[in-house]
Amino acid sequence: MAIGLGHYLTVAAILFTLGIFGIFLNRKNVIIILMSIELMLLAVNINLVAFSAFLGDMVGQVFALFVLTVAAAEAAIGLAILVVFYRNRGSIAVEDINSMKG
Amino acid sequence: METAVTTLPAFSPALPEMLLAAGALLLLMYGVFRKHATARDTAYGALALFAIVCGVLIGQSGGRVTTFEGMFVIDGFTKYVKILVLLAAAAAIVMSMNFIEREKIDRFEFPVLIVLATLGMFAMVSANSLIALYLGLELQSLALYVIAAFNRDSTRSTEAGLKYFVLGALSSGMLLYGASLVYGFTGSVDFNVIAHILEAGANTGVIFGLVFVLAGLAFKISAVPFHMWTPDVYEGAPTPVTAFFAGAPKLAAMALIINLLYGAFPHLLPEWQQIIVFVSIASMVLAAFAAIGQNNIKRLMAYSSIGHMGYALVGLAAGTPEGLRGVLIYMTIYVVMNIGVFCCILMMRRQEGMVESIDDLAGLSRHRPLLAFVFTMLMFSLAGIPPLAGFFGKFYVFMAAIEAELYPLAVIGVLSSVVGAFYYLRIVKVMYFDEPAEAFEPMPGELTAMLTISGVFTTLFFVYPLPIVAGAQSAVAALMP
Amino acid sequence: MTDGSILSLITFLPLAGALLIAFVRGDEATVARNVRYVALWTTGFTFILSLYIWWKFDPTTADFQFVQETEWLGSSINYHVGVDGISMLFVILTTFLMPACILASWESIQTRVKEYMIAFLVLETLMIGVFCSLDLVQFYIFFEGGLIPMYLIIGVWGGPRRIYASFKFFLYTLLGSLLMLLAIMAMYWDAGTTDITVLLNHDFPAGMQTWLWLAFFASFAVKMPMWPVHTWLPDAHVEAPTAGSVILAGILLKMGGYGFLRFSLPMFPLASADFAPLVFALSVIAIVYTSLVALVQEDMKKLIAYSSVAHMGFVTMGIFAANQQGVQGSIFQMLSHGWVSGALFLCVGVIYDRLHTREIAAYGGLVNRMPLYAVAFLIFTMANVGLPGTSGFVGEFLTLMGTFMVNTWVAALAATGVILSAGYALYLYRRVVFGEIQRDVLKSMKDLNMREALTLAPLIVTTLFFGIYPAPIFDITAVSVEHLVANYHAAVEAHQTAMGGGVLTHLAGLIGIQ
Amino acid sequence: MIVTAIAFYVFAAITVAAGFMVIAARNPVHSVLFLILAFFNAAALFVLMGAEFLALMLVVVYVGAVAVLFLFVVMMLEIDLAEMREGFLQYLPVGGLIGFILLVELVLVLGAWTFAPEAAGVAAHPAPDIAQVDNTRALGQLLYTNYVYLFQAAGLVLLVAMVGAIVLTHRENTKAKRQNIARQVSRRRDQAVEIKKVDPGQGL
Amino acid sequence: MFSAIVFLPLLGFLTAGIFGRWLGPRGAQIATCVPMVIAAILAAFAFVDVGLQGETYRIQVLTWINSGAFEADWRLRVDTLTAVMLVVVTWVSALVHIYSIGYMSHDPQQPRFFAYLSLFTFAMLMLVTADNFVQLFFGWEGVGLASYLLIGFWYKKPSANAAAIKAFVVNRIGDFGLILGIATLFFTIGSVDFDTVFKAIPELQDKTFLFLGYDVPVVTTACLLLFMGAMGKSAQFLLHTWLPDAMEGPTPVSALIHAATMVTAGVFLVARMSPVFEFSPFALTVVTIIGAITAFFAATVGLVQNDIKRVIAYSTCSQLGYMFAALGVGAYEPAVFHLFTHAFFKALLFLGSGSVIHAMSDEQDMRKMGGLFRMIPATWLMMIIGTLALTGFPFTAGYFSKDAIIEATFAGENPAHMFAFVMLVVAALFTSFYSWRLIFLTFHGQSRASNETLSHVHESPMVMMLPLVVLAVGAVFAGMAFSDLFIGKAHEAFWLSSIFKGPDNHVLHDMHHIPAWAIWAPTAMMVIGLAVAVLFYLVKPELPKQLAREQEPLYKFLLNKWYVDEIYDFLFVRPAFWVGRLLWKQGDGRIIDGLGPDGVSARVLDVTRGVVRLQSGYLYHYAFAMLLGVAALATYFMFGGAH
Repeated sequence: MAIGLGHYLTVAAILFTLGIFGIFLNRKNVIIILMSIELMLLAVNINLVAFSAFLGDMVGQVFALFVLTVAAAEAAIGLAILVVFYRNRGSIAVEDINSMKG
Repeated sequence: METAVTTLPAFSPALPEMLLAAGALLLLMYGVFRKHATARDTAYGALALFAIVCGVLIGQSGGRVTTFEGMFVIDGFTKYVKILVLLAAAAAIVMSMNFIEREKIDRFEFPVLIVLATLGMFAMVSANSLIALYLGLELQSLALYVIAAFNRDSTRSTEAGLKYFVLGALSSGMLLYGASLVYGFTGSVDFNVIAHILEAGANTGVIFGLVFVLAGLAFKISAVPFHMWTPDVYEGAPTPVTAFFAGAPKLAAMALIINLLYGAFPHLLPEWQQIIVFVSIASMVLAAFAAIGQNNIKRLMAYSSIGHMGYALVGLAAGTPEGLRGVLIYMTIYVVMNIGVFCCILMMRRQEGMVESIDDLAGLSRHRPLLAFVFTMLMFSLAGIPPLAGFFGKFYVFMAAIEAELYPLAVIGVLSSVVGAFYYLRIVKVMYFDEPAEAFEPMPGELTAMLTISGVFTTLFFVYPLPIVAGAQSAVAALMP
Repeated sequence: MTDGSILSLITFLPLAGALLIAFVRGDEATVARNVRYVALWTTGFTFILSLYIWWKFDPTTADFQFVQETEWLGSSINYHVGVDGISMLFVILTTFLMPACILASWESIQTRVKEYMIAFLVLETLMIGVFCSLDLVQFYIFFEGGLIPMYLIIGVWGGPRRIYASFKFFLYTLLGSLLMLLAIMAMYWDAGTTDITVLLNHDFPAGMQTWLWLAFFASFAVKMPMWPVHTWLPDAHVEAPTAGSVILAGILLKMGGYGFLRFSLPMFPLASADFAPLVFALSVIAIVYTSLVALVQEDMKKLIAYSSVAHMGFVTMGIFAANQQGVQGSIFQMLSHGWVSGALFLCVGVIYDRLHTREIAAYGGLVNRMPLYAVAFLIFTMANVGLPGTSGFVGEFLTLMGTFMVNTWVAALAATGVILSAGYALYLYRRVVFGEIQRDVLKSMKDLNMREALTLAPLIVTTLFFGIYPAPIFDITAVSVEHLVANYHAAVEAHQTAMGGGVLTHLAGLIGIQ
Repeated sequence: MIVTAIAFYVFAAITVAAGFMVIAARNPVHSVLFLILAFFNAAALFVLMGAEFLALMLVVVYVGAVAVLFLFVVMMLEIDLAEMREGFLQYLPVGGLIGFILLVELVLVLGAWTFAPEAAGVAAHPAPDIAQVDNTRALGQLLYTNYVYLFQAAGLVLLVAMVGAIVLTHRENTKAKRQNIARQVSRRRDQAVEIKKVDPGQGL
Repeated sequence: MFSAIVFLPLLGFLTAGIFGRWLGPRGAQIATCVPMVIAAILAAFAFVDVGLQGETYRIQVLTWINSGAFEADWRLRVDTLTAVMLVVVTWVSALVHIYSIGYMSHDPQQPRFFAYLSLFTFAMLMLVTADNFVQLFFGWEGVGLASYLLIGFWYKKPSANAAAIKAFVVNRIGDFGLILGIATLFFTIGSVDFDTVFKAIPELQDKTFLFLGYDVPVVTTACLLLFMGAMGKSAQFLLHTWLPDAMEGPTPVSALIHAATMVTAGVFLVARMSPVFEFSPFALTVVTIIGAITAFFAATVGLVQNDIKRVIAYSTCSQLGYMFAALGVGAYEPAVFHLFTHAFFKALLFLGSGSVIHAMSDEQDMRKMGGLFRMIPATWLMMIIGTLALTGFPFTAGYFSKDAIIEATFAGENPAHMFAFVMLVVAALFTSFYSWRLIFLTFHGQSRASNETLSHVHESPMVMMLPLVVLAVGAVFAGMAFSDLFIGKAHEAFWLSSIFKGPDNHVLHDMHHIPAWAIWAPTAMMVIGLAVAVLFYLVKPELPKQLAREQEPLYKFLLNKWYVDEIYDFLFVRPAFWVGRLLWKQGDGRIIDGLGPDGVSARVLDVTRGVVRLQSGYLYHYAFAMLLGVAALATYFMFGGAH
């Protein structure tokens, strides 16, 4: 039983879905959301690397590398915003991020 | 194979971008190393930088040039959009100058971040590969996340930043996932190669990829159903930031969508046309209805911008050169009107601070007849009433839709614009028909100047519309010969 | 036809006046006074200037005259103006009514005089533009642009329910015209141009005509207004200031009729023929229905507004009778209704200025204190009723004649409007003017002052003059209408031969008897 | 081959399970730890696919920096752990259904992946033979030459992240004690000392 | 000359109307009466010129409505028929003008009154000189306007205002028919010019056209529609209701408009249209029937009325019925003749009654009069003369004309002629009765007026009596003097082509050859009527009351004018208001606005509320929306979206 591209892609798809779940099923904590985003990006990376491997093309890996970079930057910004929000609001519960609506 | 033989890529097409990057770094340096650098200092620097870049842009020939292994492209279209982006970004900086001083968030980084975001937008506009697309987008987005939360001592501002960030990250996740699918199913990230490969037809994988990519991009232009962040972020972010959000990034994202669809997926037009039509209708309709319920003018403008993106997409949906021309004209007019409107919103300041409720405009026509007049013209223009500029935007996109025989889209479009006219009218009503409320503070000179320019453009566009029409026409010619 | 730019001059002269007004400075009273005079002079001068085109007009040709064309939007959408026998008189009507409007607002408007006059002058430019435009897009812009000043006029200087009325007016008309805009675009793609002179000779495919016709109908029917999309009119009229009502009834409503004549009939003859029964039905309903409604109104302006709807019913009916009498009658009816209903609103305005109510029950016995007013009001009431000798008769009668040739049912039912109009108009007159003075406030009412008399006098003269000697108007419209009618029938018949009869046989058969 | 397969299934299973626990764990600290676990296993999967450098990066950058950052923030913000995870299941049916549908669709579509014949030979930069050029070198060669534009862009992204993080969180700390040498030096006795006369038995 | 006749009154109207407030009452009187008298004198010359010399004139004045085939000019047409009308109109009008100087002497608004009178005269002259249908319609409506203004002259009286509106609106109902009639002729012939139409009619005799979905003969339809107009103007049964109410106007007005001239316009119209009606026996039959019914109906109502003017008004109505009956049997000349004589004696009666009212300080109820003949003998005499003429006392004017009509109906050949004969004879009986009843109640017996009123009773001034005398002369001698000309041997030479008669129409000849009993029947009726009146009101004054009690339903029925007004009120007026209100509140308000603008905007707001609620502010909802969007699009493309 050879491990084909499909396997990797399936893993990535599951991770991606989990990431999305993490964003909208999560009721309490924004950090979990940030982590879910990381999961999604991880899924993307698995995808890219898998395609890269099976296409025999380096571009996918380059792409994945940039995704990693950006994901790190994103995490930094995200956490920074989270921190300032926490300073103002005293909470990072998702339920509490609703001072604006309508 | 030890030494990879590569020739140095041509850098000159990217001169504006390099200038922007260098300029941003310089400004940053200036701010860091000079004690008590104010935002006004760097703002002037940024404006000067924009002027230079704009000059360079104008100097560039309109011909299509690609460089960096085809990842970066310039042509008449990118030139047109970039100039507009610069304009919108410059306007945002001008608007911010007085504001951030008064709101006590005077940090020199603000203009620098706008410059960096602008750089991101330039990269988006010129992107010709999925990776370039993604990096440009992220460069822009990260800067925007930060400036949304720029008023870090305000709950609303930080909440706006947080929401924008979380959803933005989700959307770029989707976009990336789509990009990975496109890459996997076509074997390339280069738009031209993708287009070439798809000539033979596409399987569902590519279409899925396209759906995800478009979802991610639709988020950036806040098209329904990826619009949910818009009202909250617009409301929460500092007003000049909102003004910036409503203009330049939309423009860049729209250009990116156009680039992507016409660069990489021209052969999937029947497929993406359906997506665009759906998104366009949803945007127009939802915005029209939701805006009626608003009482915060920034929120209202958020829905307004959602609607306007819907209308602009009508032109895109047509899938014809006329449609693209319509989109460009629409976006141009939209950006200028938007500048004017946000100037008006910025002058809603009383002794105790900024006010944002529509009711605060009551009887404006008594205190400040000229201002009220311009505001009114802008509102009618946004509603698309002739002979104001906004009408021509709608005119060109609907014209294209009719040509493409998208009659239901056009009819729904005009119906929703009637509903939409209601909330613009309501603002006019408050200004003219209601009993005067307390007067506003006097207006800073630079805002007056910008408002005047925007007002004159909006009101008198009909007198000599040819330059813009012709400009858009030639820009489109670069994309769809 | 060397007078190339005269139409542009007339069109944009009021705009220049508006600009001038914008720069008037000083304390409030001085500004108000100066602004009034500037507006009056501007409109007056525009009127005199517009007489020049009447004087120079060549009535022997159906071609457009005083034509001017300049590039504008590109893609063969140009700035193109010109008038023919159908549109010329509407230009004159507009310029003619404007000074009266300014005069009528002389004292009744005391707040924001400057803005008011600017709005009116801008409106005048837009209205004249509508009638001069020879390009569809340009036409649309003028047509629709009028909404803005009118919205403000109703909303800022209107009555207590002005907000409701102004919104209703705006959105209603906007909805109709946007559909027309789509049709204009479709026409552009079919014909490759929006030049009206070209489109008049362009044959649109029969199937397409149906849709185009419906879209245009949506716009014009609302504007006219035809039953059942008329309900904005009473509201708008009631709330608008006097001069606003005058313009609304006098000119804005005519745009619908003008549109039918300029576009629907000549450009979509087949669809027009197909839909004529629909128009007839709506017209007849409008005449009977709104006349009955007018009968029970308690507000003077509302009553006149409803009567306007009824009169417009005659117009639409006449237009779609598509024969010389019907069309010429319609044009005449529109013109006549322009000054008659305008004058009626002025009459209401006169007493509204004194008592600040439009409720009929608040008046009564005015003739005791205001004999001159009673006479003027009587003349216009009678013109409204369609008494021969007043201009109101000529159009109404001709449209009935024209329609009778096409459909006797329609003509017969419409003729009941003759009875009903007498009913509501005289009933109104009786309640307002006749009787004893019951209320003390009425005892101190003053008769028309010099300004009011001066406002109404030209209208009285016009009403009577064209009632007795309408030839000048018929001379001008004759050739153009002949041309229009001939083309229309040619197109319908050609189609009929091609299709071998069908739906239209019946209609054409009726015309054939003639 | 079977070893690869086993390795794949083990790593893949742990990745997915860890991923699930990230969003399902009650304690956010646990979530972060599960995230780290997921990263490790993903890195292993990368290795399986021959992307060694990326695997390394994942461990170094993600586990070493990002995840720790998360952990740091989680600890710093002292989130009340008691009231986590209420109402989690409330929206699960609808949300789960939609997510599941999407997942199924994705899997179906991805499962149908074929090597598009047109795609053959379009690879812009074919992966070199691992025997001659190792993965890291191959990437490096590309990154600093052909992809210099992207590399610079990525640099700017990081710059923005840095500026942004500083702008948002950095504060002039007014409570922090700092030396002012000039002031210290010029300090005189009368500024520092106040002499009070204290009566015996009275106290101050 | 003819232009002068027509336009002199207009001049008077304009002078008095525009400059009235400066001229004052005396000035206005002069400004209107002088042109009127001149016009009257000129009309006499015209009568000689046209009527006796046989000239016919058509005088172009101005172009009017000119649209394609539709050509209607202002043009005066003067032939014998017109000339007769000119005389009637100008003379009666002049006399009424003069009479009014006295009658209206206490009224503060004299300029207005005289202006209206002149306006009316002008319009009436335009009507009778019309050369095409449209001008006819102008005059037709013009007299309607003048009538409206004059009925409502005392605008402070609500009843006067109501009557004025009623007159106008009911007339408009007739005009509705008239317009359609004109339209029918224009439709089929393509012209509204009299001569053209008349020439074309013979060829249309058997033509039909589609009218209201039915295939109907052209000529009959046109005739019936035109006749509808005539019915309105001439107050024929069903459209008569306005005439009695019109008595709210000043009495000279009643004399001029509602007795002598305007109401006869219908008769004139049918006579003028004789070239058309002659080709439609059916229409003529209808005319006969309506005329006969009106004559009978109005007479019955006249029997019991108590208002002096109303009695005369019903009498007018009834006499108009006579005229139509005659027209219907093709006896146009007797009809016009009766019109001519009737103008004199009915104007006389009205002006006489005006004199009475004047004397009685504006009291009109006969029950409050009585025994006046001693106090105002001259008026009494005039009234007697008028009554004699009306009842057809031998050798008075009415005797010639009215009896000629009754004879003509007997001799006529249409299916309804005997019906008409019977009705008219009965009506003659009634006429005699109510006329004498009027005289007796007013002038004889015990006075029932208050002493205060009686103390003011006085004979009218000369300026009022003079016209009465002139009219009395006419009432006595007009019949004798003109009967030969109008209906006698000279009639063909007199009328020439102004009245057209078909080849089978011998009625004027035949009427001289009817049985003697038929000839004497009306006279006998007159005598019986007189006798009964004498019995009821002079000999046994309690008898009428007793009879009224015994026949209460019938009495009430007649007193309430057959309840026609009430029926109309119930059938038309109230429903019109009711429907109007319904359409306004329910139709416009609830349905059109409710489903249209208001309903839509309410729905829009509902939707808005929903949409706004979607924007919950929660991140997970926003994310969910995005997911939903992607999932939906993906699913769409998964299943057939891609073609």
